[in-house]
Amino acid sequence: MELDILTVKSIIILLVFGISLGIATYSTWAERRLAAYLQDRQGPNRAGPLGLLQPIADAVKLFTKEEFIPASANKWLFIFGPSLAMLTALMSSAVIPFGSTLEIGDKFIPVQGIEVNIGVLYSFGIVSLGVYGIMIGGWASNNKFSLLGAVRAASQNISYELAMGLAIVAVLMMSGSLDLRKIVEDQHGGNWNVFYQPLGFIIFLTCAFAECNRTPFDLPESENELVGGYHTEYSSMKLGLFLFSEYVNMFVASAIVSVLYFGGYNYPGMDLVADHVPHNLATAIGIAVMFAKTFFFIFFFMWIRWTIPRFRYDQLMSLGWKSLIPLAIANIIVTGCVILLFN
Amino acid sequence: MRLSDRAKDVSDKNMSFAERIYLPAIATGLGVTIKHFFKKKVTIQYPEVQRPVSPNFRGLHVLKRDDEGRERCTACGLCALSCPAEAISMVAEERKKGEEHLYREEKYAAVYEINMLRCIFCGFCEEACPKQAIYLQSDKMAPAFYGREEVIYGKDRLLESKDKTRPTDGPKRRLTATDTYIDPIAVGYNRQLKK
Amino acid sequence: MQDLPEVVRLIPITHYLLFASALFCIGMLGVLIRRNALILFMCIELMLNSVNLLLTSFATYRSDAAGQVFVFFIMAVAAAEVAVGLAIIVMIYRNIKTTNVNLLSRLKW
Amino acid sequence: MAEKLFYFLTFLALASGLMVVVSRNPVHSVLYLILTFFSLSGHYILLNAQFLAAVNIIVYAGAIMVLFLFVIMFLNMRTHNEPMAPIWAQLAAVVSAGLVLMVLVAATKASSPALEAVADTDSFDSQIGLVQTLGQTLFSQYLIPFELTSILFLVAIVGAVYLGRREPGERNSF
Repeated sequence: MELDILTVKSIIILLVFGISLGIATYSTWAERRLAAYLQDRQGPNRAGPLGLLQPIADAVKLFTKEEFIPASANKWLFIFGPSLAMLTALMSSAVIPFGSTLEIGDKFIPVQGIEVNIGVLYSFGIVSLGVYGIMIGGWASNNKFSLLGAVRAASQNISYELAMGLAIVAVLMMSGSLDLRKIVEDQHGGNWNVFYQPLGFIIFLTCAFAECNRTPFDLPESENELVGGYHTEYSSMKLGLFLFSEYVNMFVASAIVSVLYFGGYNYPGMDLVADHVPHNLATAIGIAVMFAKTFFFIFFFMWIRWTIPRFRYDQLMSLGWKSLIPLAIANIIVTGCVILLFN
Repeated sequence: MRLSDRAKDVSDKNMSFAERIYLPAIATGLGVTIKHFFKKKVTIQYPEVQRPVSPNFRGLHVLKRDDEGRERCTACGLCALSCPAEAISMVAEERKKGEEHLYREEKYAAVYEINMLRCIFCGFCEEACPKQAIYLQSDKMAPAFYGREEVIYGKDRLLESKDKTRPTDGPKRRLTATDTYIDPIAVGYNRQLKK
Repeated sequence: MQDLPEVVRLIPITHYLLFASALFCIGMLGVLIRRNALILFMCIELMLNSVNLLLTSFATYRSDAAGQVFVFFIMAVAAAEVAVGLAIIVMIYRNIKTTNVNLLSRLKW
Repeated sequence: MAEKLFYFLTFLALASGLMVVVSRNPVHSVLYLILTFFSLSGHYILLNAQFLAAVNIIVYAGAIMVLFLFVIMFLNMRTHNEPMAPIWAQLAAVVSAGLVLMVLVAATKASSPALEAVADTDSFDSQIGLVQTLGQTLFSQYLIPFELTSILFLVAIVGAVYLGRREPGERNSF
């Protein structure tokens, strides 16, 4: 029995990795199609039906391009940077609870890569490491544009991490736990955190955009001022890893937003469903709901990208430090007062 | 006077609270973009769907034959001379006995080449031709190339086939270094000298 | 007794003491031989961390949360210290274009 | 298992700690220091102190070392011309560090019987490293120090901003 659980666990972990990679792959396709649609165009539709083979064609192209390392670059760090970016992006998906429990034999196995009781801290810590890939890659390129991109990424991530952490604190105060699964279970049915924490949700979402280096906060790679930012000197699959890690990050951020604020695998009427269908089927419906929410937020990320222009750097900093952090602190205080009043 | 009613007066008044928190503006922007998401796309799927072209559109060249299936071209070189891009070159040859069913005139073009990378599809060759031998089709465009050797169209690809359908059965001979052909530059130069 | 963490049963606390002392001495060595103010700063962090590890291990072995709380405080103080320290180093660099501590002993520029 | 992990993490921490000291490139030093912090976090997890492990990663690896890297990039310290201490001073440093290590090891050995005695096993609580327990201790017994820390942070922020500000008339001189 012990072995069985181990097998199921490793299958779940592999599945989580595979799914995050697959979703990231198809996010590139979805992003291009969506961008085209928002601009009255068609987007890539030649490779396979609806252009669905486009990501594979892109990958083949990136793999077969020339590997190039600039002569004055720091060779090992130049390779290490994109690998680290990809590694940290993938690691953070491990603690996300994608669903309730699966009944196998007489055991209930939670649908989650690793169960830790400090899941929020874990994902937060991994996210804060994500900037190293960009910084090291940008610095090792030995190019002033790359360096500027790297420095921008570092200061942007540190600034927005603060507001992000403070926004999460209000959620933690409500659930009283750092365990992502417990946070999800507290939002049973339609009792989602977003109804109690609308301000915290907006702050968190804004910071998630900044942490993923997505427009309107894509200053580290702003192509019309810094050429390509931190990945100016990169080519072939090393560039691919950088671009890919952005999409993995986007998937993880969307999943965490839906877990923290939109109830994860909870949906209104889930008790009714649970009464009438077998346990595993109910779990599967929950997983589907979770993915629907995640996909919506991925869509939202792209929608925002093709709507809002990029911030200027001083605007970015003043938004982070002068608006989001004070707002997040006020949010914490109000949440604390309300909790004190009603308990 | 206002040219359109879309102009807005510029003002430097302070932003209201709603404007300063940006969120309503962002929501409006999202609304605009999502409206475009559902709009009809204007893209034309080119190889499958083609835009209609004008009947006097100047596309790919063709060397015409007359009603009896004889080549009309007499290799006078006027097309090459009139070509501003100097894309046409040819080698003339005399018609032998027994070839009357092949060539209409006593002189014909043994080699006729158009460099499609140089050609600007101006149609001057068509205008210059006294025999109505070269013609720019309105329904066919010069295709894209994969290699430079495909760029030069010889008689094998230019000449109309006997039953007026392509591909042609024209000669496959191409220009060689030993050929003496009408050099448009030299001709023009001579003409200037004569003046 | 079965409540004991595996590490407490298997590894004597002296191992942690020796490990922490070694780490501390490495940090000290760095402070002594390097001349770059930033590297010195990093070596000091190394020494701080060896002390953190020691406090944590004692807290676990003695089952006393106070030790871990102290580590938490040390981390907070270290963060504050780094913020100010790096600002000072950047200021020094602006003024004398080097972070070599030998040149700082003049105390003027 | 725990034993093997302990020795592996110890080796990793000591080796990367040594690399911090000996690498000539400051960026390499920073990266080795991050590796050291990771192995220390591994030790914290072994010691059942998950909260400290996470905070160690977030605070040290995620914030402090990013600041170090940031400053190194800003000061453009890629040149390898950092002067080392003279060779006799290096020798003296190694000798004195070795002596300190010797003293510490000797003191540990001398007091090891007293140290080995684990606190009374009956009241042993393996849950002290968890967030709940630490939070209880932090917000009851150590509430005033905790609040003082926030004042310390405020002072540090003000100090850093004051130090980093540009003086009137000064041009950006990086």
